[in-house]
Amino acid sequence: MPAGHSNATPCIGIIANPVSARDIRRIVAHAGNLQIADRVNIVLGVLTAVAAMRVRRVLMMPDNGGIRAMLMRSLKREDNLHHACPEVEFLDMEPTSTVDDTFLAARMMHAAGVKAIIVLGGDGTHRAVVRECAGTPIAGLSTGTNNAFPEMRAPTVTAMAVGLYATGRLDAQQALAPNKLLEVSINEGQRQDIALVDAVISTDRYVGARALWKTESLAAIYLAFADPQAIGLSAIGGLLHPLGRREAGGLAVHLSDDPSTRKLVLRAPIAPGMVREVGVAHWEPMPAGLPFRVALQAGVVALDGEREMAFSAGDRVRITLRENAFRTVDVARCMQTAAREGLFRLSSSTPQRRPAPWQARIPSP
Amino acid sequence: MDESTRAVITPIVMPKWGLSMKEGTVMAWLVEEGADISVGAPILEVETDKIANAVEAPDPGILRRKVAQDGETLPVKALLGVMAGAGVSDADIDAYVAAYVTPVESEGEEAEAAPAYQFAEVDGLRIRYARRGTATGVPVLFLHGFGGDLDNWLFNLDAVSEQAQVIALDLPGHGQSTVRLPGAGIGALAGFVARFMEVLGIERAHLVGHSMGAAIAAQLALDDPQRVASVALIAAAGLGPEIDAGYTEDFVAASSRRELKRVLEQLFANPELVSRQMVDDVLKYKRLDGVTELLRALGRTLFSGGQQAEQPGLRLGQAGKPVLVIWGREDRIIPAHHAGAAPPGATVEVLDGAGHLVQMERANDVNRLLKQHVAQIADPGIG
Amino acid sequence: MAGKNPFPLSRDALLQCYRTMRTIREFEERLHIDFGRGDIPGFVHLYAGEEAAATGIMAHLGDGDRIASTHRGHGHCISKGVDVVQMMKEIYGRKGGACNGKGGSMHIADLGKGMMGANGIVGAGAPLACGAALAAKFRGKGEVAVSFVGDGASNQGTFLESLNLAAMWNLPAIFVVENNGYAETTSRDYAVAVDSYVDRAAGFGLPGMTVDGTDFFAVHEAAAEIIKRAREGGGPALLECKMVRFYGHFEGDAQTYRGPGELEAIRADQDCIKKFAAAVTRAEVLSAAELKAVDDEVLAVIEDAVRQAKAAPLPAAADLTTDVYVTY
Amino acid sequence: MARKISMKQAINEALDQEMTRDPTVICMGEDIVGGAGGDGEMDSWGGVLGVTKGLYAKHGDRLMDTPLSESAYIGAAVGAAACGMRPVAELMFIDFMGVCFDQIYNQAAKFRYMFGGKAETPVVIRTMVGAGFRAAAQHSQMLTPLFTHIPGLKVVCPSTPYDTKGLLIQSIRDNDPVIFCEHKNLYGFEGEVPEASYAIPFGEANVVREGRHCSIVTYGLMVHRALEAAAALAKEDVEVEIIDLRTLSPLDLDTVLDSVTKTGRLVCVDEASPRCSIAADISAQVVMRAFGALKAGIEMVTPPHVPVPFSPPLEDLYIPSGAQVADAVRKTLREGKL
Repeated sequence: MPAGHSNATPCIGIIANPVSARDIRRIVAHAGNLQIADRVNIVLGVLTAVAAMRVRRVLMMPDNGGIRAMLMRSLKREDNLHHACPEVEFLDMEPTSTVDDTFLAARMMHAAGVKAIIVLGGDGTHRAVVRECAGTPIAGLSTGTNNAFPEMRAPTVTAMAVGLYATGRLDAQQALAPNKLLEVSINEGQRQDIALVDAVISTDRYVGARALWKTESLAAIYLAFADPQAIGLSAIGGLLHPLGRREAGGLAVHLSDDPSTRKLVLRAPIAPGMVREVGVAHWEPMPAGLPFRVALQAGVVALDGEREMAFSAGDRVRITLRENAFRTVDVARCMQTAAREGLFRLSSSTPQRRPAPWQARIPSP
Repeated sequence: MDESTRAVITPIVMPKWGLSMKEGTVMAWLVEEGADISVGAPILEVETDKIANAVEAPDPGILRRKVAQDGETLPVKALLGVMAGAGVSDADIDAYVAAYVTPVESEGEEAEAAPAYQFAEVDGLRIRYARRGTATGVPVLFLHGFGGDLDNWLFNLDAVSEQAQVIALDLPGHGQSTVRLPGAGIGALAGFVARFMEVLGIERAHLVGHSMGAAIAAQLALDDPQRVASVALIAAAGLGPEIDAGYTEDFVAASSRRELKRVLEQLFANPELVSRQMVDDVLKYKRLDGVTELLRALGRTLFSGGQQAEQPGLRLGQAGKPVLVIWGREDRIIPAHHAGAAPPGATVEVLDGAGHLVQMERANDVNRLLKQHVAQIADPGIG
Repeated sequence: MAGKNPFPLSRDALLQCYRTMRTIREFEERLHIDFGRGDIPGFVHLYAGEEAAATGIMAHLGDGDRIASTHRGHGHCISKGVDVVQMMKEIYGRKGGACNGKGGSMHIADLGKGMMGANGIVGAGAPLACGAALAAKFRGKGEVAVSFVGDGASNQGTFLESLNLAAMWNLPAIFVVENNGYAETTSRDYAVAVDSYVDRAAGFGLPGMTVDGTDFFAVHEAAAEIIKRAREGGGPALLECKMVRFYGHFEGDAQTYRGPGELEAIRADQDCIKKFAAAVTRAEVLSAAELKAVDDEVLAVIEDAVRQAKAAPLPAAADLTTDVYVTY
Repeated sequence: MARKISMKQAINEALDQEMTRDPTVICMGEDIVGGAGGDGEMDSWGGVLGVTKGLYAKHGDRLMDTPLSESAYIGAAVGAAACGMRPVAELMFIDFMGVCFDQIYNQAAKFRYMFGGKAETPVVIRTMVGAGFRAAAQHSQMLTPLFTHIPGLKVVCPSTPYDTKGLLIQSIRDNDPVIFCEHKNLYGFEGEVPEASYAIPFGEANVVREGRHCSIVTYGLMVHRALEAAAALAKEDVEVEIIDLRTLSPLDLDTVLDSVTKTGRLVCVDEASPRCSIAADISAQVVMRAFGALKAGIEMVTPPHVPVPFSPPLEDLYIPSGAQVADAVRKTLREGKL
């Protein structure tokens, strides 16, 4: 954990997943590719914005996917150009290029007491952060394949909102919003995990390339919320029975290809550029705290679009909706409040000094 | 009046042997200045890129002056020497030599001259042939041998065309004709020649065949007598069993200039006559797609194991045609003693110092014999 | 048991893939030892640690599908079906080796098996694979060509030009970037301006994806889709396999450039064979005993290969000048 | 005799006949179709000098325009050759080998040997060579020695339309990689060429002219310079023998040695730079194998050891002339023992 830091110098974390939007849906569908250079640009934009909000220190997750390497080169240039930038410190960890990197980074950032974590990724990345960050508020930037959870918004604006909260100019009441999630437990907590948007039961029964796109293998979908504008498996719920992320309860949708048991066939965008028909047997609300038993004997639970937990005959799989499970920075509300309170106005008598450039300290490899 | 006193000066010029000949090299004078020379006597050796041959005296007279030196290469019609009667003064000779200008072959002349070669479509095959001479009467049709082409008659066509119209063709699969056979065997080739004559509108012809071509001629005379006025067989196949299979097989197999030169040398009594150009020309033909396979097949059918499969010449008597048989005594491909099997009444000439390609090696003699042969036949076809 | 099998491969197929991975591992581990002993001349670049990539991809290829390999080619050879005895003989420079001792470790090829050769020139295989794909396109039998390159090779013009050519001609070509983190000894962080191979493909309009190259099942499923797409005329694509290299760039490389504990960590946590074994035993598709039996069998095979290689005759002087031309 | 066509037509005819004969023959190169993908005529160029004009109409997609990306498409041709095709790749100018040489000398040339005789790579790389086109230093070189130096490659450089057709057909049918060098200043040169297909075997030099005083060994455009020299020398009663090597690898040394043994004098004429050139190689071979036959020192006629200049007067000086060749012959006659 980085030394010499205190609350006097507000610090935020950035977890940028280099391999989000890199999965097999590029091959089987028409999912786009957000280039590393663009991700680094987003991070640079975020750094500039939080610097403007007086955030002096940023902890970053190191990666072997190209973001760290390119960002370090870019920060040297920023420094040469005397652009305002916070001190960027990479967490002292050896990247494994797996989701474990995100888990570990989230834990370390929590331990380091960052005020908030800005996450670059899709639903899967956000899930991984939330699972390990022990309640540290997060702000999402959608750079994934499915981005039902992170809202589409200019990263600079998100970063400014985070900056306002991190530097204490907005308090938790004003800045943060509670969120729902789904808790997945196999054999009474023997194996446990969460999903922020959807927990999908597939007959696939193995993890493989993780992403889920074969509708014929879908058995059931459990949703924390269901946005009709979303892409991904949550769209099935969103187009069947919309449910807002701030509304109470969740939604369970049971699927079936069997004409005798299915009630209707729904057309939904289950991946970018992939609109499929799925047979729906029935659906029901999920009251908070009430465990739902998964009927399927053996298969895999996909969390926020990625196959994660394989289970077989004898395993007892339960899914429970939790409310007020974690907090996100409510960017829209932050910016409105800050604007109303004139937080962005500078008095003409005291012109703002350009902050001195900070050296980006680079851990020697 | 005495020839020698007549003030006639006869130039000896570089001959034109075949249309492609542009120049020749004087190899050696065969007579000395002052020698008295009779008509047709060889005067000097000239080599072209195709072959060496002797220049013969066009008129009788005394060789008064050697103008060209040994080893000199000169254009066609260049002055090589001067013949004249004794009465002509050296001054006149000097003046004549000084005044002599080699006539250049103008483009015009070439254009006027009949095209060197023509092509005819016969039974779906494109056949190259040459036609020379304007004489009326029964024409002479030349049939080359195995692996040969109409250029085998290079030194004969022009000469014989003074006597009668001459036609020479590239047999199917030979020369520049389509690389396909009308069928295996002499009979099929003879039948094809008959069709060729039909297409060209030749009712009757004197057939002159060399080697395999001779067998074809004999076969045609037997199969289709009314098409044939007479038959001349040169180093003929079909008059006996033996043939040097080594030659036919090596000829087919040879792929490099080296190999082929050695093979072609067997065709001559004097192997030095095989020039680079001759070898290259044959190579160019042999390299055409399909030729090697075709010749191998034809060779196997006709001459496998050193045996001639067909000997139509032995039955030629039945055809009752005038027959001329010419052979080179040193023929290494088909032994000259086969000449003995010529049908009764045939004229038989075995020439010394000549091999299988006798019509090249002893062109002048062969031409003379052919002209006599054709001339002496009172052809019922006319008048 | 079949009903229990959650994987998209039969028990036998799984067992075969395990056998292949173990054969590669054992082959390389053995070379590591024998090279240390000085038994082996020249360079050897070991594939140990990367087995899942070659095996997961090659599982979808037949002899009619061609691959162009790299200097680190042993794994590709074995998984493409090249005989290990011939390979071992070749590496020992013996007659009867895959290349009669004329190629060595860096040039093992078996065109009959669709193995177009390991390659000593980094990045040179990509254009060759384009050619193989072009030939496949003309043959029209749905064959594909796979080009393997390392993260280092992805900086070569040949690789980038090949991406363009393959995209332009819509060739059934698949580019596999085996990203083991090091271009020889230089970290990709240093050597690659934008350390994403998917991005390079995107620059030419090719779809690309990244998988955990240490996860056999991830590679296998990804390769299935990419190869199927190419066979059906969907054109070229890029597959980046994030993987780990258990040994140095070549044998004799002290690997001082690695971080402390790096090797121990990857051997402990990112051993693709351990992961595979754990998955298939946990699912109770294959038993530990069955796997052990394969291990023993493989040990014997490699032992025998080494024995045969050492016993094989060295090339004769006359062999020096043969095999330069078909005809000359 | 046979009809006369230009060397350019001979190449076109050879490609056409081989593509018709063998469906595995494909052609690729920059602009060999010309206009591919544009709105204009599909076959608008047929190669930068129109050599492949008209082939697209007959053979369609077996004639492929490539991006300006030599490494990729030359490599692709090599790869396709190793997989059962007979590709003819056009490297527009031999000078461009610099950007794709690896695929030629490390891949194509070595497959057979590296793979223990188990590979065949029947690829043909057609490429323009030679100076005299005012194309300057990077489009005018005669780099034949560089390729001849590489074991595994065959190198062809014809001087007549007849040889061009026969040698190109042989190159396509040959099972080894062939570098087929076309002298851009001979494209318009006409000669008699049979319409039928034919192949001229490699490794057989052509005795263009027989002579007894001095042997001139050369290839490509220089054959014609040698002929100029021969004509001039004939007027001086000097008969030179001219040997056109036709293929530089394999090399027909026997024909060279036979000739030198006959004439006792040798002039090697090469359009390539003098150092480590074909001329230098032939000279060395003759000294090693026929020293006794030499009546005089060997002469070499080559350009100076400089890049090809642009300015016409300079380029004209650069290219060996008939006069230089004749002088070299006279020198061997002057200096030699008779």
